[in-house]
Amino acid sequence: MEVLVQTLVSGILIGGIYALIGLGMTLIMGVMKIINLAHGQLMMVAMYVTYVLFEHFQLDPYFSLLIAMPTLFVIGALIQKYLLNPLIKVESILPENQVLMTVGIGMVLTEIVRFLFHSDYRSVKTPYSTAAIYIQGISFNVPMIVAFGIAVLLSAALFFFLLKTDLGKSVRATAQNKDAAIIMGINAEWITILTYGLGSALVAAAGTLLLPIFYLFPDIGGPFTLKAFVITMLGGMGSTVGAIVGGVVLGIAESLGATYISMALKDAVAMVIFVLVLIFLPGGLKTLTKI
Amino acid sequence: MLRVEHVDAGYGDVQVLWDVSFKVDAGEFAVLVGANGAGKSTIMKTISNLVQPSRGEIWFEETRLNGIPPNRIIDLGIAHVPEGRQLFPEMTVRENLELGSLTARAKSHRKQSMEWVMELFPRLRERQKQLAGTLSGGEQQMCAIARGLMSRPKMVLFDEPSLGLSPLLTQDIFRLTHQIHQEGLTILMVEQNVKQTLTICDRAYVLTNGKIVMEGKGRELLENQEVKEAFLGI
Amino acid sequence: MKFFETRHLTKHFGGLTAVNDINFEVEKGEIYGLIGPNGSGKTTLFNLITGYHPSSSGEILFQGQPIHRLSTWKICKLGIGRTFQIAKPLRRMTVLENVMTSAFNRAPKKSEAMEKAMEVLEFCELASKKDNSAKGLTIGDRKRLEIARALATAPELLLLDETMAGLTPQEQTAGAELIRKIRDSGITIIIVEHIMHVIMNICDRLLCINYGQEIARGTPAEVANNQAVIEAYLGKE
Amino acid sequence: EETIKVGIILPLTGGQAAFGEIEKNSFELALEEINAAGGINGKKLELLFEDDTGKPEVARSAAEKLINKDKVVMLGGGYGSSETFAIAGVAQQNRIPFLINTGSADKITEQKWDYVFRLNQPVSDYSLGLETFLASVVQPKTAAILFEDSAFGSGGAKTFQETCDRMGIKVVLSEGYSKGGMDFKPLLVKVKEANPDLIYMISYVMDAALLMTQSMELRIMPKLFVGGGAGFTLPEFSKNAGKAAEMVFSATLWYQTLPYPGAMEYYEKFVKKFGKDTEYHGAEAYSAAYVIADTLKRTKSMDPKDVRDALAATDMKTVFGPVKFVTDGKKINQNKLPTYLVQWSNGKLELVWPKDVASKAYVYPIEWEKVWK
Amino acid sequence: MKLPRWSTLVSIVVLLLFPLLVPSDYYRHIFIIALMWVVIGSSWNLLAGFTGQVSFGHAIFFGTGAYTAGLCASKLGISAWWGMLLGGPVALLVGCVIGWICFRLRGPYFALATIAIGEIFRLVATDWRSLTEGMEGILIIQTFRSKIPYYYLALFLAGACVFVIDRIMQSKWGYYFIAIREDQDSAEAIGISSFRYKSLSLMVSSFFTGLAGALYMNYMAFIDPHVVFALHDISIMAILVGIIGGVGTLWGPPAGAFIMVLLQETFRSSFFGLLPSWVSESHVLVFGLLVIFVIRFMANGLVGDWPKIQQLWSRSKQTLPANGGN
Ligand SMILES: Nc1ncnc2c1ncn2[C@@H]1O[C@H](COP(=O)(O)OP(=O)(O)OP(=O)(O)O)[C@@H](O)[C@H]1O
Ligand SMILES: Nc1ncnc2c1ncn2[C@@H]1O[C@H](COP(=O)(O)OP(=O)(O)OP(=O)(O)O)[C@@H](O)[C@H]1O
Ligand SMILES: CC(C)C[C@H](N)C(=O)O
Ligand SMILES: [Mg+2]
Ligand SMILES: [Mg+2]
Repeated sequence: MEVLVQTLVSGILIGGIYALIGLGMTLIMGVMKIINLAHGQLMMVAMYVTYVLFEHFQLDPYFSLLIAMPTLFVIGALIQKYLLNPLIKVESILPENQVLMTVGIGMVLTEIVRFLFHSDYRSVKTPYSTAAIYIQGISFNVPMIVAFGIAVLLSAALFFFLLKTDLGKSVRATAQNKDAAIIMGINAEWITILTYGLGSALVAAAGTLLLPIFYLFPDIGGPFTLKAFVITMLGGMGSTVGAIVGGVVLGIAESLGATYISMALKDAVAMVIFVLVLIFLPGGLKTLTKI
Repeated sequence: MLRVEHVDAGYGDVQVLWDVSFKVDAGEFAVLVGANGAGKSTIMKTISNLVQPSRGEIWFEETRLNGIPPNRIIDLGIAHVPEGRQLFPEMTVRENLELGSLTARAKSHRKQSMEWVMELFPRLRERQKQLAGTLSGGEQQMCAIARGLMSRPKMVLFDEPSLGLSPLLTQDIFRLTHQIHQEGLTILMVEQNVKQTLTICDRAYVLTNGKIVMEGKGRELLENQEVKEAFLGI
Repeated sequence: MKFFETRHLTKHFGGLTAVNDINFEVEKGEIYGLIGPNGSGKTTLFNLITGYHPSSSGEILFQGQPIHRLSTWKICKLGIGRTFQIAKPLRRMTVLENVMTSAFNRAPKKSEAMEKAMEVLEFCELASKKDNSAKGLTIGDRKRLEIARALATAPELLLLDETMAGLTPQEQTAGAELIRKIRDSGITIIIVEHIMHVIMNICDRLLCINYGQEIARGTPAEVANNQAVIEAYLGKE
Repeated sequence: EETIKVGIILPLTGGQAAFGEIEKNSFELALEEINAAGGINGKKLELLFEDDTGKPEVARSAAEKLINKDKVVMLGGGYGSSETFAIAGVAQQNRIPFLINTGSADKITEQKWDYVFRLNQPVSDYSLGLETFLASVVQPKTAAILFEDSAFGSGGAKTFQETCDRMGIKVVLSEGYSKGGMDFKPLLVKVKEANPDLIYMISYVMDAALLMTQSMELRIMPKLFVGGGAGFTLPEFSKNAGKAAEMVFSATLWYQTLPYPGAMEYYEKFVKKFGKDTEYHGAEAYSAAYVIADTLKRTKSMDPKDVRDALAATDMKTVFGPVKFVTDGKKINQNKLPTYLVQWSNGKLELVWPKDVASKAYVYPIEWEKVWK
Repeated sequence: MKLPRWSTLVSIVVLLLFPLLVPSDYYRHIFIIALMWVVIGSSWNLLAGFTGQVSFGHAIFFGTGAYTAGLCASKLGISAWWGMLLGGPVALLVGCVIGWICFRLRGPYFALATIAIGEIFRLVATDWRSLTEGMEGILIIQTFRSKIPYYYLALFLAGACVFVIDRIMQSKWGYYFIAIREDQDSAEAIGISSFRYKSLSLMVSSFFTGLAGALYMNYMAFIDPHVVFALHDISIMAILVGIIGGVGTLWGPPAGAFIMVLLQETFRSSFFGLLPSWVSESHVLVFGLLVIFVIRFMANGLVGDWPKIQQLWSRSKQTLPANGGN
């Protein structure tokens, strides 16, 4: 029983981090229909920003959110403006050119970071890194609870932004019908830049919050990119609530898979779920929950 | 008010418009008629700068439209109600309408505009919480028109507003466009429903294969033998 | 055995009934017209016949064989060709390659396919443009290519969806001529068209639908004078 | 001026580059000293470094290039087992001697390849030092084995399983995981439920730290935690795991306080020069450089055959321990060295077993509640 | 789109004579690897470039072929060369199953599903130690000490692959594949079973990729799951080979393979030691930049955009007035 409960608890908590990763992706995939294979690498860059702030300026990672997120916003916006948007206008045989561009971007980001920081493992050790609360012998990791809380907050903020503000509505409008959005006076190109920037900022939050409990080296991004897809497809593209749900479902599925199947196959469990969702529930959980 | 001068335009390497010139005066109700694919929508899109003319100029009042980014056109007071409604399907009617009033001027009047269009289309008031994608065709068209009006335009471009609508709804739409015109807006409309359109318009242009082949008062054209053959199947 | 018929054919899209209990039959060798206002379900009907959408209920019989459960390509193999309302050429192929691709349907050898394709191109008066890339064609040629592609599959029944929309009146006359020529070569045709003078001139019989339901059928003259059709489609004179 | 060229293949980019760098630095440190001391009989030794990027086919390309293009007289390096194997194949084929200093999969020296020599212990030997400790001190009844599913991890797990079988220890759980996991709790709750006396983990440094911090978080309290070398001996382990690293044992191949001549000096020189810690990988590389120099000094000629013979005849002391290539079971040209047990104590790694070389007495039994307070 | 006949001939002759003219095993090795990538890239291109199904999972077939050969040796105790017979068919079977699962998905969803399945293969191969030996990998002894047999085998395989693909593309299948790429609905309407022909394309593609895998096993003599089922180093590399050379062209992937392998090696070795070592440390960076550059400015790859490049070249030489059209 304790095994099951602890497995579920850690699954749910890890789900909070996953949700943050998925949140950025759901925006990028949902709005621009770009399969962003550089997502994890953007997160990695944010982690290095946080790391540098911690190492050299002793800034607490939670505080670095305020710097890492805007920094990644700018990086993301530049990528969209100078590398991705120009591709829309070029006719190529495969529409997947944008995807491949993100592969290139991911490689370049990784290698620039490697150039600057070498491949060394780095980490940010805070007093609260290993703090935990115990309820009836079940442990709740404090930084993960915080991350979960921030995930919920950010997704609520994103939800509010997308649903209640004109700008957010413009983002959704551009996603749903770009030409009509332009006719309404929306600068669609600018919106795509904003959206990729926001998506990057969100994944920056994930990276920054993850750092105190995890570690960092230049190649860390790749696996997270894959997770981001799973979460996004699971929750439904463009759905903020879906990102949370998708993150938690993935967290639980992985945890249960690790406990009851095999730790080595937990990522395979995630991938199997992913393929099943693609085939049998192409709209993700969104089609069931409608949000 | 609107002058289109010697415009060539097209998509990529396919040229659709050939030396198109026409004008619409302030307060006028002008109509473009022509077969499917003649290039009517392309003209509308060229005015909205969604399609860049490769030659020629377009003037609105004192402004040259060439080169202005398409999303700034609405600021000048031109609203485009596009072909096929082009609503934001996963947003509510109200949100769709709000998105019609993003320009600074329109934003400050959003409340009044909303009232105004809801008066015009009481059906939309009933359905304001419904997702636009689930509206019936006629309702969708109303929503698209209302969304265009939300920007408080001086001129509205209607692209086949009766497309896919039952005759009854088509009548409604015609009544409404007429009413909007009466309220002082300049209108440029594209319609398949040639007979009815020619009956209510001030001025009409006939487009064939991307060229203006005829122009005149609506009723005059109605009597024209060629028009009758080409569009009325008589 | 009827050449082609539908029985109680119905299609729902969610709550919308796009085609509602349609029954009609087509004789071999005739040109059968299908008219109706925009959105009345004509294209959907074509999509049902060609298996592009599964029907919700009802049957479709081609030469006595039920085809409503078959997939699109099998239906084509059986001898039903179609054009798309929005032309769907294979954009980065030449005109000849486009038509050859269709011709492979009956002519597995490349030389045969080439021969057949050239024949069809001559027939459709596109031969002079055979090496043009499909994406650069004018509207009229695109529509012709659409017909040529369907013809090259060597169909017995050809479904034409607004193949004359966007053509000049002269081109329309030529188009009507082409359609007649196709029929004279022994191919049965169902045609959807909004251009009344074409429909009235070339069709042997007409079916008019509205909201997915039949509102009239008969000879062109009968349908044109039908009150319901005038109200829903032709407009009051 | 003519130099004697030796090719060194290491992962300088890619996921293992951190260790590749320690080794490269150690090679360069040794090279400087060797050349300062007169080089190879008056000629300068030159090390040509090639990056295998952590991929076997690149390692192969690198080896081909060094042999065929740069005409090196011998090869060194070899970090990851897969890459090492690829290089060994090329070396054997071209009859160029190859001195491995890190790649540890057992089968590399079991191929009867007479041009391939290994200075370091194979992975199956990693736990030998632990074995005597368990037998004479702990006598556990049950054990759990957690390992990363790399060649290194699964190979080590396999031999430790055999060790347990031999010693009558029941393995209640043996599970692999893929490197880079974020949350090991699902695995650890299973361990907790199985409640073994001993938890043996074969992990790289970051996984090692996470395994320990999360074990602490879940309050898993076996008689002892033991790492199977690699991650558990690195300074980063304690830096990252903090107090969760305390009292954790680990098998190790080397430790700077070992009574090998120059071991401590090497350690201090490295730290001084690069401002970073070094560990057994660095010592392996540093020693390999000296073995290479020694071989080249002794060889009759620079003909590969002669170099090979000279290498085979090596019998010297290095900071990593004595080097002498012997035949050991299926293995040939394998250096035979003992392995040791270390324990983390107050953030410092102490050599605790065998007793005669210990830098500090081991702490056992351990009161985890106190340690983790 | 087509290379002139003489340049094809010249390249064939050069490739045939290469190992005899260049005695260095190092360059022979590089060419063997490049030829292997010709096979993988061309196979990928058949499915993605010609048929429009962009696979991000070709490592599945490569790995399957490699493991078929490897398991022949490690489990059946027969020569890994049997893999050169079995690897293709086994990969083809795997291809059939994957096609059956994935071809109901279109466009990016297909791509994502292939990534996921590729990862599943890698993870399962890693964990299924009783079959695959996991990450300890499978080890055989190379049959030949000389590179020359491997070279000609790789050359034969590459030649066969390109030849078969060329034949296919000239036949009805080729027309059908392109039709599916251009417009699947339209293809169905002219009697093409998109499922059947996509599957055929995948089968040929996986067959050759599997053979390349089997060749890899025999030549490299060592495989483990992270090497042969690698997402980045195999699946994405296959795409890059195609993209850089030019998708949807016969000669694009072969050109891409040589460019990629040679460039990678050149940079990895800091231009054969001529440049400082930081160049080699940043070779992946240069590679990434190259990818970005090609996609940004040569959307159809070197071969695909060759006319455009030639035009630019001649224009810059003649300094003609820039003409707006493109
Ligand atoms: N986005 C596009 N890309 C390429 N060609 C296009 C595009 N849009 C329209 N066309 C072509 O341009 C021509 C003119 O189209 P347009 O939509 O302007 O005609 P229309 O007169 O509005 O017709 P309809 O009555 O069908 O609305 C047609 O041949 C059409 O196929
Ligand atoms: N895939 C679909 N999903 C949902 N509704 C659809 C779909 N396809 C068509 N419809 C709806 O079915 C109805 C009939 O459409 P259809 O395209 O058959 O009309 P049509 O008679 O061909 O019109 P037109 O003359 O404009 O071509 C329309 O209301 C349309 O919106
Ligand atoms: C597989 C190898 C990279 C492991 C290495 N020999 C080590 O001891 O860490
Ligand atoms: Mg139009
Ligand atoms: Mg239609």
